[in-house]
Amino acid sequence: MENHFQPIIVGFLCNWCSYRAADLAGTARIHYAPTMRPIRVMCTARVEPEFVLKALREGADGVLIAGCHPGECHYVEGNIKALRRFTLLKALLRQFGIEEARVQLVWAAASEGKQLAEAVDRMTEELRALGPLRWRETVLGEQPVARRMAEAEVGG
Amino acid sequence: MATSATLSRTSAFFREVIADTPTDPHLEACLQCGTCGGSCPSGPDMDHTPRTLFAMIAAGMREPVLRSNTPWYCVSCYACVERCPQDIHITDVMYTLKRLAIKAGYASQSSAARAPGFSQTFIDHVENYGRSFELGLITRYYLRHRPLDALKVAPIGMGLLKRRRLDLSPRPIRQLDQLKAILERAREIDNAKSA
Amino acid sequence: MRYGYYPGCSLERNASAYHTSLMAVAERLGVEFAEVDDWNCCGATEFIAVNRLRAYALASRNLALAADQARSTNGADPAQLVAPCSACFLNLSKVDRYLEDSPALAADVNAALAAGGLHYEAGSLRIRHLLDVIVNDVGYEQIAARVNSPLRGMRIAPYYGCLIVRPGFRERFDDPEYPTSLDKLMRVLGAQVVDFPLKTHCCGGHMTQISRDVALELIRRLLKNAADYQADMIVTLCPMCQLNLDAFQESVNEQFGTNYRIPILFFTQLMGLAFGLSPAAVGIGKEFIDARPALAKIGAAAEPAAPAPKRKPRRSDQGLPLPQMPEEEQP
Amino acid sequence: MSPEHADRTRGSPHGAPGAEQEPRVGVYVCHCGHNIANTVAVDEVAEWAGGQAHVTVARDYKFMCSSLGQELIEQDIKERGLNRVVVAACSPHMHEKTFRNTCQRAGLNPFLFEMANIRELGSWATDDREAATQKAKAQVKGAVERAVLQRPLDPLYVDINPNTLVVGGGIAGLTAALELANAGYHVYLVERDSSIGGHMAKLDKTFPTLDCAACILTPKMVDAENHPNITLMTWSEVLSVHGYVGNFSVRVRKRARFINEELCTGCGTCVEKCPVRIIDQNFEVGLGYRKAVYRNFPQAIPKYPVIDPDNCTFFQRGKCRACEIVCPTDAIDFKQKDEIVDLEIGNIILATGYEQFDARTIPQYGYGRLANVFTSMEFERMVNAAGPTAGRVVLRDGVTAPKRVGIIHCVGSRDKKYHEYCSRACCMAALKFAHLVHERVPEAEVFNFYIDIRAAGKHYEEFYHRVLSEGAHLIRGRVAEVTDAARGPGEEGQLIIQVEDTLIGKQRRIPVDMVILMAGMEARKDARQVANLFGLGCDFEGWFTERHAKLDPVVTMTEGILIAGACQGPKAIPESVAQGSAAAARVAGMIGQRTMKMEPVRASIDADSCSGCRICNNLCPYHAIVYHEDRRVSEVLTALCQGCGACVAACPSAAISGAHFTRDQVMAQIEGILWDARQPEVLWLEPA
Amino acid sequence: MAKPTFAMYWAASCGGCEISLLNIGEKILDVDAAFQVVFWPCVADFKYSDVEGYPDGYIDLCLFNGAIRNSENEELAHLLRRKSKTLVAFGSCAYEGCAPGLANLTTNAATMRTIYTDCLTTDETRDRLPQPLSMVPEGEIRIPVLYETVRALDQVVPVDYIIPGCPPEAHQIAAVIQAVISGVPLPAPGGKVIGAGTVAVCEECPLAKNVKQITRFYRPYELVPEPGICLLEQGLVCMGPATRSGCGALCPQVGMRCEGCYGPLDGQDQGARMLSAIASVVAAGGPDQDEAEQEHAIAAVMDTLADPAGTFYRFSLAHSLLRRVRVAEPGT
Repeated sequence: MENHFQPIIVGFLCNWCSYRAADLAGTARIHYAPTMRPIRVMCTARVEPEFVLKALREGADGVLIAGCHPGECHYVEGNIKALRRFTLLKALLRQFGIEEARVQLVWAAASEGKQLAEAVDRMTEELRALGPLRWRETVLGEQPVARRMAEAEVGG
Repeated sequence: MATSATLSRTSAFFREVIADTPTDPHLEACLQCGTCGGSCPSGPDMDHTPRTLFAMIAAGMREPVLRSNTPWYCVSCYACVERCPQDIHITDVMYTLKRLAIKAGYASQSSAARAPGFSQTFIDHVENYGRSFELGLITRYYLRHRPLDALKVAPIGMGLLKRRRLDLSPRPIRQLDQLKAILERAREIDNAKSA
Repeated sequence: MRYGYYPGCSLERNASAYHTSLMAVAERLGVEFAEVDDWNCCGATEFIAVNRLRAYALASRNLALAADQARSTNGADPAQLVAPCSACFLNLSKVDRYLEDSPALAADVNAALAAGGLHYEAGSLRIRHLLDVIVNDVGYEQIAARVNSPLRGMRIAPYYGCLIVRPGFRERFDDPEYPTSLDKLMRVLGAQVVDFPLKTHCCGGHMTQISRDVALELIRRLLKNAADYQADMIVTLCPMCQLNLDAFQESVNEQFGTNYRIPILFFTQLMGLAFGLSPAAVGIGKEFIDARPALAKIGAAAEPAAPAPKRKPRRSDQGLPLPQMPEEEQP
Repeated sequence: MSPEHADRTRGSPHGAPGAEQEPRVGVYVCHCGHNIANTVAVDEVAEWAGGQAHVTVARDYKFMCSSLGQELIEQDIKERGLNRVVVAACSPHMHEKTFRNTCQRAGLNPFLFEMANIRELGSWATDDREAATQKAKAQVKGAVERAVLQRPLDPLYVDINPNTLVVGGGIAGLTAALELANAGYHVYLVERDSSIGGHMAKLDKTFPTLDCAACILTPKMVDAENHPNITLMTWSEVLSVHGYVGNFSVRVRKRARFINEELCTGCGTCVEKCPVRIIDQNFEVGLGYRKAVYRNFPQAIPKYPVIDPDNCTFFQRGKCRACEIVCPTDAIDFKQKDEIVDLEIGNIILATGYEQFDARTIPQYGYGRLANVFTSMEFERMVNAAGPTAGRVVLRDGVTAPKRVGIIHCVGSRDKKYHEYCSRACCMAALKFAHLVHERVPEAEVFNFYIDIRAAGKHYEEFYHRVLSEGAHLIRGRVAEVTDAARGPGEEGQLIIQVEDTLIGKQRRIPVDMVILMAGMEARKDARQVANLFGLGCDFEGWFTERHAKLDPVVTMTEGILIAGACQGPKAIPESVAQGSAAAARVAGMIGQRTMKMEPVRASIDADSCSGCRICNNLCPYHAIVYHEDRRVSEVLTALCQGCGACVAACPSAAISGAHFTRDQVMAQIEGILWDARQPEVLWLEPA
Repeated sequence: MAKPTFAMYWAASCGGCEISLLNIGEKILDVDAAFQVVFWPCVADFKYSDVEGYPDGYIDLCLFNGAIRNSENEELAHLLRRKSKTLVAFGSCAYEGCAPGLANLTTNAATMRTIYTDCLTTDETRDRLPQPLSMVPEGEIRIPVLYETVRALDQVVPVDYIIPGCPPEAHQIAAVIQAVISGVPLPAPGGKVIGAGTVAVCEECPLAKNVKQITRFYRPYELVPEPGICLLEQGLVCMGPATRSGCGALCPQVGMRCEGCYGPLDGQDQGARMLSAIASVVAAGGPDQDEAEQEHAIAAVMDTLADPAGTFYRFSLAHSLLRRVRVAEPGT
């Protein structure tokens, strides 16, 4: 895969720490890969595993979930609940053949704009190395026999 | 952490030191608190304390730093590293400065001029035999670098010999060729890098 | 228990007493030390000062050999490699750690090792200092059980030197500023241990060769302090410390007009004696400062308690309480 | 046949805005001067947005947040009949409120507004114009798709109980309690120790004015005790906190003092006659002694002593009763039990303070090994006229006055191995110590060893100059070690401070006979448990997290829980007092409103869909979820809910919905932001 | 007036659905009385060509059970869609893939290897993989093409109604049939679930439920559950909370965890919802631990849950968000 493959990451950012970290990164003009498309949630605990699966299926190459550090959650331990779900989700994704680097959970405090930017950069690099996911096309893309035969005839 | 962005703001010499140190020594974090200089067993004998040297590196004072005897007086006791409030890998920086001083040709002119000779003699023996050969090391080092001091050290050498604590001949390792090949390859890799 | 064993150049010759006593003690304790075949010098503190990559390659050859040999003998995982010399211990564990921290360095080192048909995966060995293995794996209880000639009457200054707990490239087994494992070991052997304030200070290292004045002053401080504390001997765990304090003691006396006669022994030698081995079996006699007068005190009537140092306050009604330490332990 | 036909994962019966209203979305893309326009092709984004589904109008504008920009939106809402608004501009933390108000003014429910952050998360984070524009489009598309599914929400109002709980009776807590009490509100002041006063009560003088600490503190303590609006609860601890802003239920344990407060006159005869004498590790920090029945200090408030059952001979061995015999009013009550008190509270101010760094952690400074090494708090007690030495500065032998004193700064502070932060107050305290040594032992020499002197405060620098002029030696260098190992004749019998004098660039060894370690401040060991108890956050060091470090320092992320003083970070007395007052003012303001508006971002459970599986029951940190055994369904108490969504994500049958962050809204946003990456579904619906 | 026409077809499934229809008891006689059976290969001999001969929309009610696993299933799905007025996905296989859908956890090549090559009872000396084309004296025989991805019926053709269950419960089938016969208007067609509840199985489950604190998971053979208490609380991965009711919670009542055969509630991904729910009530990684310890403690509990994909998606994999696993082998 070419190196200039620009992956698309869906980023679920918690309102209190990581979204603010992303704000801070911008305010501090820290440049990082423009690959992360943010979705603000109140807490990482709001992120349903279905959101992650949905994003992967809809064409994202990776999903980043970013929340407050353990012990710093605005909702006491929403981030640990997220971690519990994420841990099990990872095991599931492994069975689905989805590489670990494609779905990541990171902690970034409101002051850690730099760390968040670095996480996006790092993940972008990792996804570049893995190449596109394109779930619908590459995984669900099998054609029915009837259509395959029809195309084969047209093609020669 | 010295990122590429932070580094770009430092002196060229600072960057040279960082680049030649195996892991990030966190040198930019120095608070100039002096814990290193205070903790150093040979601190009183150094012409600059390590702290001073770090300020000089930051200021880009390449020649005075590489001419300093400080790195050569470092006994590698790691007391400063242990106590540094900023986790600076001071001992590793001292090794780097020694290497740069040798490369720059200043080493032999420092007030600790004996040290590089001792290191080189030691290395020669290890490269030739695979292990240190103390009798050879001491005799060659003193005869070549410090003929006048040879007398002072002679009684100790004799004492060691008498107590059968010195070998009269080196004990080379079995696969000396293998070791030499490895070291030669390392030299090539290093040269290719600095080229 | 079986460990890979990296003696290092010193133990071959100038610190042969360390090696001899270690092997004698190991036999009593049922610990097996399998010497790494065809090991080479670790580079001491000299090699790295001249050529970085060659220094790492030099040390790494030992790691590669040790790891291979451990594999072929089906050892523990990760295989344990024991170094009795503090400098060797530090060099080997430092290289292992840096190779793990810096994949670029590891790649270069392995490219060099490949020239000798070797390869080393960082972290595949657990590098231990001998003292760590003795006190933590064998354990004080085991040792106490073997003591049959306790070192009663001996006042010992336990001397750790620099590199054993500093700077802790892998896990630490003792406090870097105020270690106590050797103190405790000596108490287990029945000796009286002085609270040696310079226990982790430097013996001068290679400065004896580079700047004699610097080195002799460093050695003098240690000897003076041990003498101030009325220590009968200094116990060490590093060949360099032993050599400097022992062989240069006479030079110190000359230089400073002092008259120290403090024997410097390896801790394994004292373990051997406490286990009832003969002085010759543990290499006594190789030291410059004859240890026999001091050793003659073993078993002698307990000396009257040394007068408390003047600066320690007398306890009186007026006295203020001393701060409590967490685990104050006395034998 | 819609491509979504086979994809039931997005649909939700409650999702669509309903047939009553076709979505009409207005999209507004802000230039923010050059801030956005320089990197994002703003006009292109707006034009593209205009062609997207549901979008009625799309515009770009120089400054959307300006009054002209806002008017533009209002006008479109009224004239074009918009029922959803999307603004692509800066962070919602910056202007979400602004534009919600804009919508409201134009008669649109503010929750039908959505913001796309294309500045902080877009133009400022890259200079790749093409990528930034593409990302902006995706964010706009996500916002539009989400806005379409948004539903009008009404704000919630809760009543505020006027009673306030203040936890911690140090200077910060005392100040807060008195301010509120003086404003006419009732305060419960809970203190763990047997007396209020905190660390300040241990001090002798305070810098830089050298006021006597007791002279300024004790009147406040007396005020607090006598104030009709303050209920003082010492020797007490908060056990549990339930509820939400304005309506907390707090349970407090009052530990048994074994003294009947009704009868005790505070005469102190029991203390005098108690035969047990132990080292006082608490108030005297190990430098002095106390009895088994004791008061921290003679002016302690309340005046009643406590009996320490761990050391009392009667409790340990069943005999003695000396205190009972001598008490003139029969106030000793060995049978007293702990008491549980339930309080109804509107707001809580935490002022739980700090702990001193344990100097034993740094062995090379010798504390605990070398007798004449003292900690700064030990020295405070020593110079205190009411302390163990009655204010005499002496060595550990209790008689000898030191001739040379070394004061080591930054012990445990400014060090990555211990605490990276500066403890802020120790520089000035160290200078105060230098002054006090000079005052008490005029012939003594004092050496201060510092990295930097931090004297930023009113009259602090002047005090520094004063101490210099008194002849204190200031040596710039962080001390390497303190040792009793003499190297030569000049050092015998002394403590030697080894340091690099960095102004000379030389190593020095300075013999002294007393060393004072300026141990820094650290968060209390149980700070994390306390934070969990009250539902607020701690940073890594254990300091409580404020809502905003600069603009909201005494308010936490949890509504109704405030913090003051050193529990938030190292502080000296003036800052602690200021924070105590500030917290009180915030609480008073809240009480004055009587009710409070709350964001309607709350969870709710559809009772018809709830199967009563009880998965969600223990997920709520605010105990907002209750289970109705009779109906076998769970319910979210809206007022308690803080809107995190943990239960929403956990509900296995999706019976819980999180307002403004509903499942279908987020799913729609995911589809929207991936609009350019979505590949067509391979449909088998028709044979080829 | 002619009786309404009835068809039932059996695609990739076990046949249990056919039996479940017969299991409605004497009501089967009502079916026979009310309908004219025009296609039901399991019961009577009809040829595909018979169906092709019917005019479009000829069949009034077609119960289609089984997933779409091969080209024959696919063709029949299209054919029956064309010929049926009302097409019902009958049973879990047609609805969401069910057990055949678990083939989506692997590849056909691996499946074939397991069945024909690695199987201990197979004659290893001969390669007995099925051949797409065989020549026999009567001519050539083609077998249907096996698809890599098993599909639910509604992923191939539009479906009017769904009757979930593996198999659907007799009383539910009976109720639907009864409704059709008696002319009670059905909800507007469009993939609606009929003949089942709208709440999760727990609603019907009589076991006592409490707050949940799971410290490890058990597979059914590892634990004899405490009677009368919610199985999930005991560490068994009971899918009840994420599964549509209608079955009467038969399994949990006899100590067997619900495996989820009625599929998810409306619009949900059953596996992901259950995963989220169950992970949420794992009691590990408390606030007193540091980050690494928390991660470790949580991972240790999750490790006790064997085969999450197979557990959570036992019935609904083919109809889930991701539908199948991704395999590294190219061309599969």
